[in-house]
Amino acid sequence: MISMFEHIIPLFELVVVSYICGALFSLLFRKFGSGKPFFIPTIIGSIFLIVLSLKVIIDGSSLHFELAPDNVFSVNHFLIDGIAAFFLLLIGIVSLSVSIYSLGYIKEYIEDKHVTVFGFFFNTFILSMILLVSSNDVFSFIVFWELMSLTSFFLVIYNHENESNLKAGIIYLIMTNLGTALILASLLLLSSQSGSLSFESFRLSSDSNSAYVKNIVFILAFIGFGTKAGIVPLHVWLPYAHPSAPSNVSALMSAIMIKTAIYGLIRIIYDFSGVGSGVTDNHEFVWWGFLFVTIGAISSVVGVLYSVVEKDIKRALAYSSIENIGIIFIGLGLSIVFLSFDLIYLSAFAMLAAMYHLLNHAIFKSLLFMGAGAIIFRTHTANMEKLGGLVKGMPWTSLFFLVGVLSISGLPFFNGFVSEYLMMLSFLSSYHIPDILIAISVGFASAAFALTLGIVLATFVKIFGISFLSKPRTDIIYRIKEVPHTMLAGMGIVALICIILGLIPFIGITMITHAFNLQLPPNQTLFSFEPILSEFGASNNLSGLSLPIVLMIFVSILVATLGFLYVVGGRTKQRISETWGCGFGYFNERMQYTASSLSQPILHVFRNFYRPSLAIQSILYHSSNSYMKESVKIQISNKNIFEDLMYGPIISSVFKTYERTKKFQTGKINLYLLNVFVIIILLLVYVRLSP
Amino acid sequence: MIGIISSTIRILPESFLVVSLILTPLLGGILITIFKKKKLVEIISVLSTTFILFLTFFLFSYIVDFKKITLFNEFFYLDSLSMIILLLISFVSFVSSIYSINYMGKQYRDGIVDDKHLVRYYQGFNIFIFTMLLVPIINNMGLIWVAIEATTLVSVLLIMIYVKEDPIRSAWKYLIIATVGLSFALIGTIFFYYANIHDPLLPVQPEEDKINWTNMLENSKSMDPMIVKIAFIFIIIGYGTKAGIAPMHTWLPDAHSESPTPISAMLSGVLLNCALYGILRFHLISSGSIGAEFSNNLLIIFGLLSVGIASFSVLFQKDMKRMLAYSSVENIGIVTLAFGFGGLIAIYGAILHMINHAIVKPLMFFASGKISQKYETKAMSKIKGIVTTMPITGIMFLIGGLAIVGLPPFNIFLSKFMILSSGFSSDHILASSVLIIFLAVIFIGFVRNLVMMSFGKPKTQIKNGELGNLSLVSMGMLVAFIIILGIYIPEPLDILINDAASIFKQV
Amino acid sequence: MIYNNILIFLSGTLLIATLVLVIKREFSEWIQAYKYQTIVLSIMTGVIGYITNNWEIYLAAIITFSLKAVIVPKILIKVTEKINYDFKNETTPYISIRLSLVVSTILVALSYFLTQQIQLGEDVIATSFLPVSISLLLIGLLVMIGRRIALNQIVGLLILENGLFLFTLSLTHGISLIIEIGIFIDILVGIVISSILIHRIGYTFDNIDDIHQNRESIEYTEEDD
Amino acid sequence: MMPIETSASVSGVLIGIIQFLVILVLAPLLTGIMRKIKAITQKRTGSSIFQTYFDIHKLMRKDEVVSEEASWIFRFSPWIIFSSTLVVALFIPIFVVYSPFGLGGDIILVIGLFGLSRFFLMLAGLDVSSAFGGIGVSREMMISSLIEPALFLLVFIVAVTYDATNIDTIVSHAAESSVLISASLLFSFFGFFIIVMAETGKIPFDNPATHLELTMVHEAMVLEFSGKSLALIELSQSIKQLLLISLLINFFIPWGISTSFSIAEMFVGLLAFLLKMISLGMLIAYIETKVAKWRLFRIPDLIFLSLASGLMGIIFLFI
Repeated sequence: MISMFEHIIPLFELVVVSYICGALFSLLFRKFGSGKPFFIPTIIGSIFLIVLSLKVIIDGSSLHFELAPDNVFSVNHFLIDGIAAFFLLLIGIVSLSVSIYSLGYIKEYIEDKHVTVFGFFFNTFILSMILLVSSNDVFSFIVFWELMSLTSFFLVIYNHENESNLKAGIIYLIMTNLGTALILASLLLLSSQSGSLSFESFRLSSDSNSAYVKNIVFILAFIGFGTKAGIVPLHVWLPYAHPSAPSNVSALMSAIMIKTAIYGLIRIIYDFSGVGSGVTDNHEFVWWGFLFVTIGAISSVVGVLYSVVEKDIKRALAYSSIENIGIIFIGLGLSIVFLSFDLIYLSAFAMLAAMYHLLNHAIFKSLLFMGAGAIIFRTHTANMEKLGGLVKGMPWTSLFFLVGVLSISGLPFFNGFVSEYLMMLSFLSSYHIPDILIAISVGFASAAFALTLGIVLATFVKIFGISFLSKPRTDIIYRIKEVPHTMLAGMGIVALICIILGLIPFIGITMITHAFNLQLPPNQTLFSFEPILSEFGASNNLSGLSLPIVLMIFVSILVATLGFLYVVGGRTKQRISETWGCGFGYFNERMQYTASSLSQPILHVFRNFYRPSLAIQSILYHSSNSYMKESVKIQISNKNIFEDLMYGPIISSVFKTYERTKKFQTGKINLYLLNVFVIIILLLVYVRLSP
Repeated sequence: MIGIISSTIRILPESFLVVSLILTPLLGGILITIFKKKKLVEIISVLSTTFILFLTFFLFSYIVDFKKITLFNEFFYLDSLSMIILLLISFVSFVSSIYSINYMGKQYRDGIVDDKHLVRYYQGFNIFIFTMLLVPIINNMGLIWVAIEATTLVSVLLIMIYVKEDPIRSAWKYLIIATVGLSFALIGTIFFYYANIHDPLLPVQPEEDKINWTNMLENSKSMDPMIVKIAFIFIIIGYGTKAGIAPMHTWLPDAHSESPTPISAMLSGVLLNCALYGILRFHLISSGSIGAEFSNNLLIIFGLLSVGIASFSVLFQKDMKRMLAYSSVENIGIVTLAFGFGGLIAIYGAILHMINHAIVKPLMFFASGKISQKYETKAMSKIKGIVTTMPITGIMFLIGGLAIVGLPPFNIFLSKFMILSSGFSSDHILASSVLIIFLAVIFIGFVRNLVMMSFGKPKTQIKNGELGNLSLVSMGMLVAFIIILGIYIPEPLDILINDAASIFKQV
Repeated sequence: MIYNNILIFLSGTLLIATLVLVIKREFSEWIQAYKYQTIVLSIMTGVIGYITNNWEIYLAAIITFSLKAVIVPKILIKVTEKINYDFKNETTPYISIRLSLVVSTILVALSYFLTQQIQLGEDVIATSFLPVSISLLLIGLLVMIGRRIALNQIVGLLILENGLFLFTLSLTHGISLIIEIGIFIDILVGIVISSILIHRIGYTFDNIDDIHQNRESIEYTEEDD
Repeated sequence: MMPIETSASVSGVLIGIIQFLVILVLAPLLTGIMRKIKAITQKRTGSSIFQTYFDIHKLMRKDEVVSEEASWIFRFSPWIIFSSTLVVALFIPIFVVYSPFGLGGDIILVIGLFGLSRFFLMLAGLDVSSAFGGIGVSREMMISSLIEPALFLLVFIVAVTYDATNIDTIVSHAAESSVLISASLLFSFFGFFIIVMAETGKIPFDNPATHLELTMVHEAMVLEFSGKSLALIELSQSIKQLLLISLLINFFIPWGISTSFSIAEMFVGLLAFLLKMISLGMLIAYIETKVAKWRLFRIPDLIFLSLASGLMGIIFLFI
């Protein structure tokens, strides 16, 4: 049906126009409709985008577009192939739900004078991501990459009167720009080899590049895109930027923006480097995959370790993004490692796992950030120590949040489980790797991966348990109301997708296989997933027992148990009573476990990593008796080993360089003249001595 | 549109245009000396710069069609390259003259300058324009040197308008170092002249037109390579001192930060380019004589050095105008580097970058001038929340800042990208990679300060509100150009830049 | 080649005059030495004029003499009349006088070395005066580098300017008049402006080292509002 | 990639259900037996081995007390915990290796379902906002997050050795193979044993028999449950224990298990299973009497031991 309209509706143009309308309406109609003009064009645009990308994925043909009149570079073609369409679909889904959510969420800011700016940058941010993914030459790629960074930067510092947000924004912008510099270098290096800025020429010349060039391109791109993706140790901006931004923006950034970096890496590795094309010796690139796996494993463990001790919900979610990006990196790395040993099906399988996890992360992380936004919307705090008991006031929000939590923890019947299952299968197949050292390292990486999963469960038990369950820790929560319907609808859409993708993974797998099949020329069989599709496919025997059936068994057991219990035990009554407080008469919220104390055992186990320091200040009733204390203040602070050990020395060495350059600027005119004197003598002597 | 105007103006002979172009600022200076009333003086200066701008546009349309103008027995020589410099001079002086009214008016009201100094300022302003206008249109390289030296002297006087310690100190440094530097430039010029007239077999025969650039270029093939090399070294050091190329740039941060803001804008936006123009002319001759490699390498080395030193100096800078001054060093370095890369795209990018910088830097200086008037300090640590206190200025300042660090969709991104891509594709991969690193460093330094100043919560004692509308008009024009040139290069300009770049290609 | 000896003799004289300039510490003594150097330079100009038989060079010699040996010293003496003793006398130069003499001789040798490769042909004037003029330039720069007080920067600048003049003349045997006049005017205006500046420095600054104050390292603190 | 048996029959389903019922019935018995053995080794008489059945039956008929702070999570979680444990029970072979349930019988799904029940147990512990819940949850968070990687590594070894992730395929391959086909299995067995001890709350990890704040983990989380909910939790705990032990048995010492549907073989299989289960139970009970409860923060050392043996196993796997 979709293809019927193919020639009638210029979908891509409509997408672009809708987002531009959104941006312009935001600037024009501030007073009108309390934020509706900001997001309604966005919603329409996202629907168009979803249709467009589905069309490309299903049809299996790439689409070319031309937008602006020719500029100096005369390259402004856009190309949407399978890979791009897959990422566009993600952008479409997330931006659809986030925009619907924002219709309600914007009420938080609608009184601000500069709320128009928010709408403007919100729309341009999404648009720049769309165009980034569809761009087909270095120039437009870099332009939209920079625009994406810039617009998201402005969204991060939207609450700019708060100094810490400003600092977060600056760190973000600086880190992302350093990354951009490397990306630019790597792409330009490629273009210097191919002689053109167009991606087509990269594809054509990919086989002829020497391995040396490819390695340099790869390492530049890896660091450059890795900065954006937030891999350890380049992640420093992420835990600052994501919490500073308004929650809908955090959702966008975490769910799709950091994925664009993965997109770039996939392009460079699979598209422009000729890996797997059969022409070059793939074995040379095994270290790429190895690097991916190593960095991915480190990122996932580090990310989740920081996440579990965090008190701020949004920071915890931000760290969890680092962890998930790590998992995706592991998957990509496994895919490259397999590929370099010519294990093509396994490589495709690992790629599938990585992409499925990417898809899932986009979905459930946007859900979780929106949920966190809903909490902030009502309570105006993201600090878990001040929350609790939200489940009573905000039943729907908490239900959706629970879905997100279950998904991200990788529990069965939710989408996180599927991708983690696929990841584990990829790990298990690592015994096919002929190189023992690499195989063992992959085994160790699998330990890191599993450790991550274990701690993720703990993290989200903590997040959900502390903020939604138990007794409210502040009074405001007793009077709390559910968030507006639009916000619930936004969350509901992605929550539904979480469940669908969790129960019927066939959908996601087919989509990914289609999307990534397209990218290859017909003579390659790199991504053909047929052998593993039967794993989840609906077949007529028990070996094809799929998740919906397991769920049905689950439910029927539940019902049967219910019946059995009442048959055996008979009807019993329920009595509502106070929680048992060890017999003390009054029970209050301060007697509960706090977020920090909940994660304290983990902190203790990994104390060499966190390096916590304890500061106890006690005020005594009387100085002579040190046992009678009026109040005790305990402060636990963790040292950030990356900021201390890595970024500290870098910054100080840069500062030293600055001090050195300052020596040129002593203020003494004599030394200034000495510069001139020395340089002229040097040059003259050079010319005199040179033949 | 331009076609219509040019056809109507074609009636005027180009000799008239050129002569009146030079005489206008002189006349303006004289009239200002006569009238001396604040209002009148301001109007005269704006009128004179407007008139200059018009004349430049007419000349522009000539050049686009006929590529070059030669007048009065080759005394004046205009080609596309000089047209670009001319365009920059007239445009920047036009916006500066508008901005000056508000800025100097505020200084006048605050009692920082008195009547005498105000008149002296406007006199100096016009004479400064006069001396700069001479540079690109004269053919005689000796006289170009005279004109550039004259710009130094006039600008020193303009910096000295404020009788305070810091301006005097920086004026002194500027004067001494620029004079020394330019002395070397003169030596280089004479060497080139000597190479032109020199024939080892015949006694030296001084011929007047042999110092003309056109003549030198014609005879460049027969020049003695050794002399040309030595000469070019003197030239690049001499004019490089004036152009703020490291390590001879040391006077620049002082001079540019202490002068009155409109003058800072002129110094950074145009004067540096004028000096660079001198280098480029000799670069052409040297390339014609001994091939481009020697001068290209020198340009690359000096360019990289400038960008490197400037980028690290910006990092922890505390004074707003000094930061901008270092950024000028950086940008001039980029332009120099790009000319050194050679190749059509690199030179196109270099010229575009020159233009872009001349648009963005004045905007930054204008905005910073207003900001420091508002906050009564140049210390960046004390400036917070400009977008709250002065929304329009703040946004313009932000746009300028983002443009200057090379973010799209603003103009400098385009030229930087061209330069980098041409650098990578022209076997200067190492230099381009180093450039990328330096650009990232300068980005860090610049953006950190920019954001901390623009946003945040301003101190309570600062009232919200803009200072003067005229200055906003001048800044608005610059912002418009920043955005337009970031997206699209108008065709006449494109032709002009292409012509100018092809001058380099022919040699 | 009778000229050859005269020219070499004259270059020697000029170099000696320059070295005398280098060792002077007091401003008034220095002005005298400068006068002598300029007179030698004017004579050399005259000789060049005689050799090349060019009236413009005679004119240049006259202008040089009147401008540099008469007007400039007058202006400088006038301007510095009221200036504090500390501002006029070099008591603690960065490069000591002895060292700068040694370096000056090295620079002379260096300039001969550097110009050796330039093929000057049969031109006697150029061959004998070009190295001298280059060494004058370098010595002038050296003086500027080595001296602490602002006034002595002008000393160096003037030496440098003389070298420049000699260089132009020896190499080109008289560049076109309009350029020369331009150069002269520039120099004159430059000297005037620097005198004004010196004058201002004289009453604005309390201490000679203030001129070297470094803006870069000035800290902006919260207190100095 | 993974060989999956495709034939299916009604009898397969039937056998699955029978094994499921066996588990359901045997689980409390195992708990009782282990308690009895422990009592005997401690020179006590101990309660009857059927005491667990009586307890559960009694709890089912009791009224419930629910905390006023509790939300629906608290009320629902016993059901979810119980159901997810039973779903696992449906897929785990006891005495017959024939239940090719595809994904259903996948070891990773089993781990996932255990995760699901643990997740809700922890949420329920936090929901009542008592400090005990917090204590239990925070300790459980620590222990479970470390058990997870260890378990995965051990499963990794088993799965790679027997070339499958489906439990039945693994077990049938194991049953066909000779004793200890790979050294890494030994490491895996050792590690798995530690995990089983930890997961079932045995000394030195936990002591469910006491309610002492210093040591308790599992009991602290379920402190607020009563009546039917408590019965479900207790029962699912027993079942989980049996499931883990049967996994241990069938992965590492599967010999004797029936590989066809003949009644005789199945009977032998059941007997062999009972024998192995009781001897393993005796071993565990013996360890419990010999070893003292470890300090909470020494427990990770033990789990790391299991993790390390898993890593060693992986190294041996590839060498």
